[in-house]
Amino acid sequence: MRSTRELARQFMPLITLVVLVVAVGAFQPQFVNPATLLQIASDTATLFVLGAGVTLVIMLGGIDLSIQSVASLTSVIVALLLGQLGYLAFPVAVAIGAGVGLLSGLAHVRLKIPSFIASLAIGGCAAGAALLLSDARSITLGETERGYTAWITGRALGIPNEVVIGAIVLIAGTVVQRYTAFGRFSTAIGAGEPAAIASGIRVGLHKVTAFVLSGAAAGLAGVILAGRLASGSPTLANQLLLPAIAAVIVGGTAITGGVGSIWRTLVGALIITVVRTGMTFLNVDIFLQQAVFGAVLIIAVALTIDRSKIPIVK
Amino acid sequence: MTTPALALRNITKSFPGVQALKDVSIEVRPHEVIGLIGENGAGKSTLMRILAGVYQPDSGTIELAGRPVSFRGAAEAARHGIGMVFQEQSLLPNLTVGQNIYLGAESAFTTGGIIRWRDLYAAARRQLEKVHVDVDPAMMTADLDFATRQMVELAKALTLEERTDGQLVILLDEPTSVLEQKDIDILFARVRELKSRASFVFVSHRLDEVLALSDRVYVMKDGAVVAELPAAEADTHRLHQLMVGRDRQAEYYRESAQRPYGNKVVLSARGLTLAGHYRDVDFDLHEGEILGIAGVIGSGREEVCRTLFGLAQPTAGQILMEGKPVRFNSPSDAVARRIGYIPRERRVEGLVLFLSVTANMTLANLKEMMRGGMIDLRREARMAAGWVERLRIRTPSIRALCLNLSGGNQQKVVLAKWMTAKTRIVILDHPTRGLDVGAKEEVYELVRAMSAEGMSIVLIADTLEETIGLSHTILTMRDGRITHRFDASPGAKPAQVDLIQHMV
Amino acid sequence: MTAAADAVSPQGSAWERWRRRLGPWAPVLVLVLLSIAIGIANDRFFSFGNLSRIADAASIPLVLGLGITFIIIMGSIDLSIEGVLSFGAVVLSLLVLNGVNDNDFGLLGVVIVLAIGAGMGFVNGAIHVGLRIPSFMATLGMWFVGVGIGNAILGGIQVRVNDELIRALALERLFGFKYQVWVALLALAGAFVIERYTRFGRYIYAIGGGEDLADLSGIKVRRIRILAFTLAGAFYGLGGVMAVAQQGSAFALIGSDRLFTTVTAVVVGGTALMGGAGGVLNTLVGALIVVVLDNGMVLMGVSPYVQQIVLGVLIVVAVAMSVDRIRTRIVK
Amino acid sequence: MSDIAIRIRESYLNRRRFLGASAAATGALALGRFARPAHAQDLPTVVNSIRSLSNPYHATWNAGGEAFAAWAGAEYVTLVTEGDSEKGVADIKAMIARTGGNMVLNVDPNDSADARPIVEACAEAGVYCVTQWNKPDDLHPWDHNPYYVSHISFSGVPAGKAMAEALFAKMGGSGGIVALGGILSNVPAIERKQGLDQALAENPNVELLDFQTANWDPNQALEITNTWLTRFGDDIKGIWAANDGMGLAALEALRAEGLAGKVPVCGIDGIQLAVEAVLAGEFSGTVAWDPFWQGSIGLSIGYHAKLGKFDPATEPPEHREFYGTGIIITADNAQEYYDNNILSSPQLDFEDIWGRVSGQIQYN
Repeated sequence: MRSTRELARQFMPLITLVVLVVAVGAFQPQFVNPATLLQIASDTATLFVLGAGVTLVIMLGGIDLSIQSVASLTSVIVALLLGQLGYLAFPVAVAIGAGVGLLSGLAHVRLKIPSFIASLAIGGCAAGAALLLSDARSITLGETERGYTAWITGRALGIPNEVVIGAIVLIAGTVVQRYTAFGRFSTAIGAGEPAAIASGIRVGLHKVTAFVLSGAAAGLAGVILAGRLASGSPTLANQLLLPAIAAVIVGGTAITGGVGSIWRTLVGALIITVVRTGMTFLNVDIFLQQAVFGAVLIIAVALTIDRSKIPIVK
Repeated sequence: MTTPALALRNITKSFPGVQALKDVSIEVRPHEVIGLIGENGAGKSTLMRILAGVYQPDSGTIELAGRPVSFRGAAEAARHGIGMVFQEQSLLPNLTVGQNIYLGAESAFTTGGIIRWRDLYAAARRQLEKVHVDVDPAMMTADLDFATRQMVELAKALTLEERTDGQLVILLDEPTSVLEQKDIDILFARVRELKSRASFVFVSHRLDEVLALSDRVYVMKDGAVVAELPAAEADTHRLHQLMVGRDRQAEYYRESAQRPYGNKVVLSARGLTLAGHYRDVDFDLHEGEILGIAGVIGSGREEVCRTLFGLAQPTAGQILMEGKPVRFNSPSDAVARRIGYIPRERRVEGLVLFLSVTANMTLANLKEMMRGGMIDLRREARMAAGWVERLRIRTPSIRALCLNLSGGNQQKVVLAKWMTAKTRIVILDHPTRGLDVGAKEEVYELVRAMSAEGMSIVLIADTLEETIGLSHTILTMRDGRITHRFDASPGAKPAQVDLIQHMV
Repeated sequence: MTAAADAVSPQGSAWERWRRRLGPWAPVLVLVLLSIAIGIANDRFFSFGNLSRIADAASIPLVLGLGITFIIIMGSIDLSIEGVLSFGAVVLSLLVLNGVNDNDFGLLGVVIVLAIGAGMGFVNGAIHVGLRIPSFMATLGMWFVGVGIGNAILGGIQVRVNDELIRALALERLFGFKYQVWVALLALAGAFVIERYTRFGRYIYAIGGGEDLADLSGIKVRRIRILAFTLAGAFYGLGGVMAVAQQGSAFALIGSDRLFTTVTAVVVGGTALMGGAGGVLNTLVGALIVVVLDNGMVLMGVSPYVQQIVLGVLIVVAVAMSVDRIRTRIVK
Repeated sequence: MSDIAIRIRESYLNRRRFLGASAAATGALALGRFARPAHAQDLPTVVNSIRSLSNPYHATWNAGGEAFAAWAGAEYVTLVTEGDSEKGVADIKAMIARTGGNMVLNVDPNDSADARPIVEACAEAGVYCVTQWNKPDDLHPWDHNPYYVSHISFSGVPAGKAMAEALFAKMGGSGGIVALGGILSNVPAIERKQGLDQALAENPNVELLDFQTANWDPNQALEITNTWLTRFGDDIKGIWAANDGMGLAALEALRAEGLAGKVPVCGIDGIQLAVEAVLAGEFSGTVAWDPFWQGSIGLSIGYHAKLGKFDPATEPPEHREFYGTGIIITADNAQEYYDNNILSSPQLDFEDIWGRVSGQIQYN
């Protein structure tokens, strides 16, 4: 039924990723050895988890700009609570992330504020809260506290645990998207909100759910960051917002909603890490790296985006 | 014979996999109204798009006043005096009426890059006078009703008069589908008046209207013109036969399949009022009943339906289901009570076009497909395949996007959606709008089948004829109030005039 | 209009009509209320000196906002503000009298920077339209590219600008307001004329209201889109000139944190991100709201930790008050 | 554009031994430089990891690194975090993978917490590394002998205090001041603020009218200063800024009110424009860390350990965790510093690795 062209379109992000890896590897063979690739995979974990959450919101046609503040906030919370609560600190942090997502979602749905602004504003609140809680300092995890983070930083059968966590998020996200009513309805809402309303779908509920999940994912990303960097800080996740959104779009998910998936975001996140790391490997002039990164992003999106399913490109 | 204002000679056009037009020749003479009819897929819209410059023919020529021309876009066709009147959606709601009328043609009012709005609005007012519409051109289009928007469309097409030297040809693409009879009459009167200024090509699914307005009629079938005849020599029966290739069924509305409805009241309205729209609406809807509501725009019938589906909240009165008052704050509340809605904006509200046939069918009742909190994709696919077969939905696969389906098949998917949801009450809001005769008949058949299965239906139809033909009971509304209740049992159907006197 | 769209139908009740008429004035109301509240808390707020400073502080967000307003009206977004501004500022600093080289292009330098801004905007538009990439992504790329090249040129140094003409923007006054305020007002007037009185201005609303319909009316949608991005780029270039004037020097990060402030200003002003509604006057009000908020918090001595939280909450409140909910039912 | 770029670069080159950046300046395709064979295979690649090249401070740091690499004849690589801790750590790991561990790292971690994963990755791969400025208090070089060679910092407390005192002196010892802080989670920002607080405690005649954080961002600093001018008006007798960038922005806000030179400002970092402002009498002072030294000697310490010139494990603690020497610049010595360190390149002896040790780092 499916033509080769459609298949190619479907797997374009993956093809782009492979081509990039091979291209870098051709000049720097060390790049393609398993240790390096595993390293890249584990370095992608945080970005992917953040991106996975925001994918759910973007699928609905919204956007969540609060994720980096949420991740910073939860890293602070983990750092503060780990000593007292032990492992319980992790679910608490994720739950607080979800709570911030809930606020963004409610501001967006209840007050009818565009998600761009609602999440930006609530993200500002989260950032402020992180500053207050941490007294604006980074909080280092002590020896005992670091013991609790082994599930993030350790290895299982030679595979970094971050990769395992990423895989679990991928599977969970894919299941949510493919096999749950929420996943189906968010696609429907993103692709045709009026029809979704007229089919009796509780659009507001699903939008809020998406923000809650995105907040929880950002919370988890903050936890992973706290583990990897052995600290919590109100600025820990700064600069991760744009790469995370870029990962979603580079993966081929439409910013207008309705088309996309979690695995695409994984591929997008990997593309971003490969491009960044690849530039280091290829010794691209440091002054130009940012410019090259921007240009490569544009090219990657041009290749990966599935235009047949997007009526008007805005 | 005079030189035709517009002539298409031996036009062919194909798209990948389809030959849309085969050797089509059509002439539009000056001051003439041409009717163009055909089922969906017969090639009418392709032909219209070629005329409007949106498509270019593969072969054949277009002649304007005897000179061959080719259009590379809508703007170029417009410069040659070909204007198009679409359904109401082609006006931009966020612009003013005047801005819409001269959209894309502001250069006449531009000095040094600056638009002289005063002049433009004055000119727009003159255009509106041509169609006898008395609205302020500075009004927001969103604030106009559909009938007025349609007239504005016509006024917009007429601006070409001032921009071209030659004959004006105006394409009317189903302009009546959103209009009430009263407004259709006005539109037709204007068109007749304007024949002195322009020629018209009129596309419609309503054969009686085509006959009423046109001088000559072209009938298309399968991408070719199968007949050309003066309107005076044709009747709807004949046209239908030419179009479909067979006789119109005597029983167009399947009246013999109309069974008496049950005694059980499934839904009632008591003193239902929505301030500014309707008040004191009372009725009972019985099991298996088809309840038609007739009324002109502003009668409040649309809002009643919207209220029943939770899209608007009444300011007073009650909706009762099984004797208990219910309140619908949103469509989801209504759906939870097994009420379904088939909207007039099928492509916007009925379907998610960029979603597959399967996903659309289960949109209103995904719960049914869940097993252990997960969607049972195989079960869902089986169910979808079942509906595709039962409703004879023509689709390449159940995974195909609804975007690629024809209007009739899309409507069947919408119907399947509500049948999957085991809906007890369906609100049909112009269910056959934009459908061709064949598709309409299929829809009528489905409506009968739903009724026979005990589903209750509230119907707002495109035409009075349709309302009368389908309904068990007809309510007429005027100025927000129910004015009369007609029984419409087979053989004892009220006449159109009976209804109209209670509507206006 | 779809059925869900006119949940309140065109006719509507008297109350709805009243609300609709009031709707466009909601941002102004927010601004007035906010000013009164701050004015009560601190009597210096309404001093001429402070009003003049608010005008100063609003001038760059306003000029940037004017540019992006055109884009947002089309329903697109432009994230390249910081990239274009930084690059423009860097180039300007090297063209006019400066502390690093011997150039002295003066006003010509400004013209060149505006042209560069327009050029970068053109590239944004061309990539967006030509490759059919969402504007979000095309301009995100340009953001990185602009800042990156600015960085590459300067290599991290900060260039002092000695050109008196440029510096006068931030140092000289006319009727009590700095030149840059007047420049911003001129830009506003220009943008207003473009929006209200030119075909281009009409067409961006048409595109925002319904791109396919605009296309059917013979509007060259692609060309208009590219033109809009080009124009926006020129405004960002002007923003770059003003930023250099203010800072007296250029550095690669001169654009930082300006994007989100600008978009917030535009939205708070009542221009819908969905496109088709709003305008440059809204952006003026929005820019003032955002600046007054910042100004008020420092005037009242709100703790820096708490400022972000207060700002977030107030923005939510301000937008909630100014969003015209009657016309916008689907909010993304 | 490329012409301009070359000109600016050349004018800069005259003062600093900038190397190798011309490829970027000429706009040559960046990829043209990849896969450059290490001309001395056995020599370790020397790597500087810093926040960004968009500020003068780190750009000079980078110049120092280039100068050292040229001296040693080793391949030189710069990594930037762009404020993203994850990117910083990931890039370092990628470099370790690329060089197979044959490298020396001199890093200014984006956040103090980043130091731990960086050091652990280095120790695991046998990379000799030096950290500067930021690290957790409970992480020490001797925890990872011999690879974690040293940690260098500059105490922000005396610098912040000295600047405050220079400011107060210029104000005449009394009056109100306002203060601009850096990103509050940064150690330098906190320490410099502590220094200010100490100076205030010792000078009861000076009143801190308000403290705001401008996150090291000149744009924010400018707007905040403008609003202060409304709020406090003539009560502001001086402005203390936690770095030069913010201080220069505050100075521009003053200039717009005709107050430049009348209300003194101070900064920290010793960038060129700030030193010039000191010369012009508009700044009361700044502190130079000599990032050129940081960028070169930091590498040199690791490099010499790598070559086995000394054994880190046997070095005394004051060589493992030490404060470097900051140069306090006021009107008295500004001209001298300007002539020696800005108009001409500082001549450094790259083998004198302990020459500027000014005591072991103290934790409180």
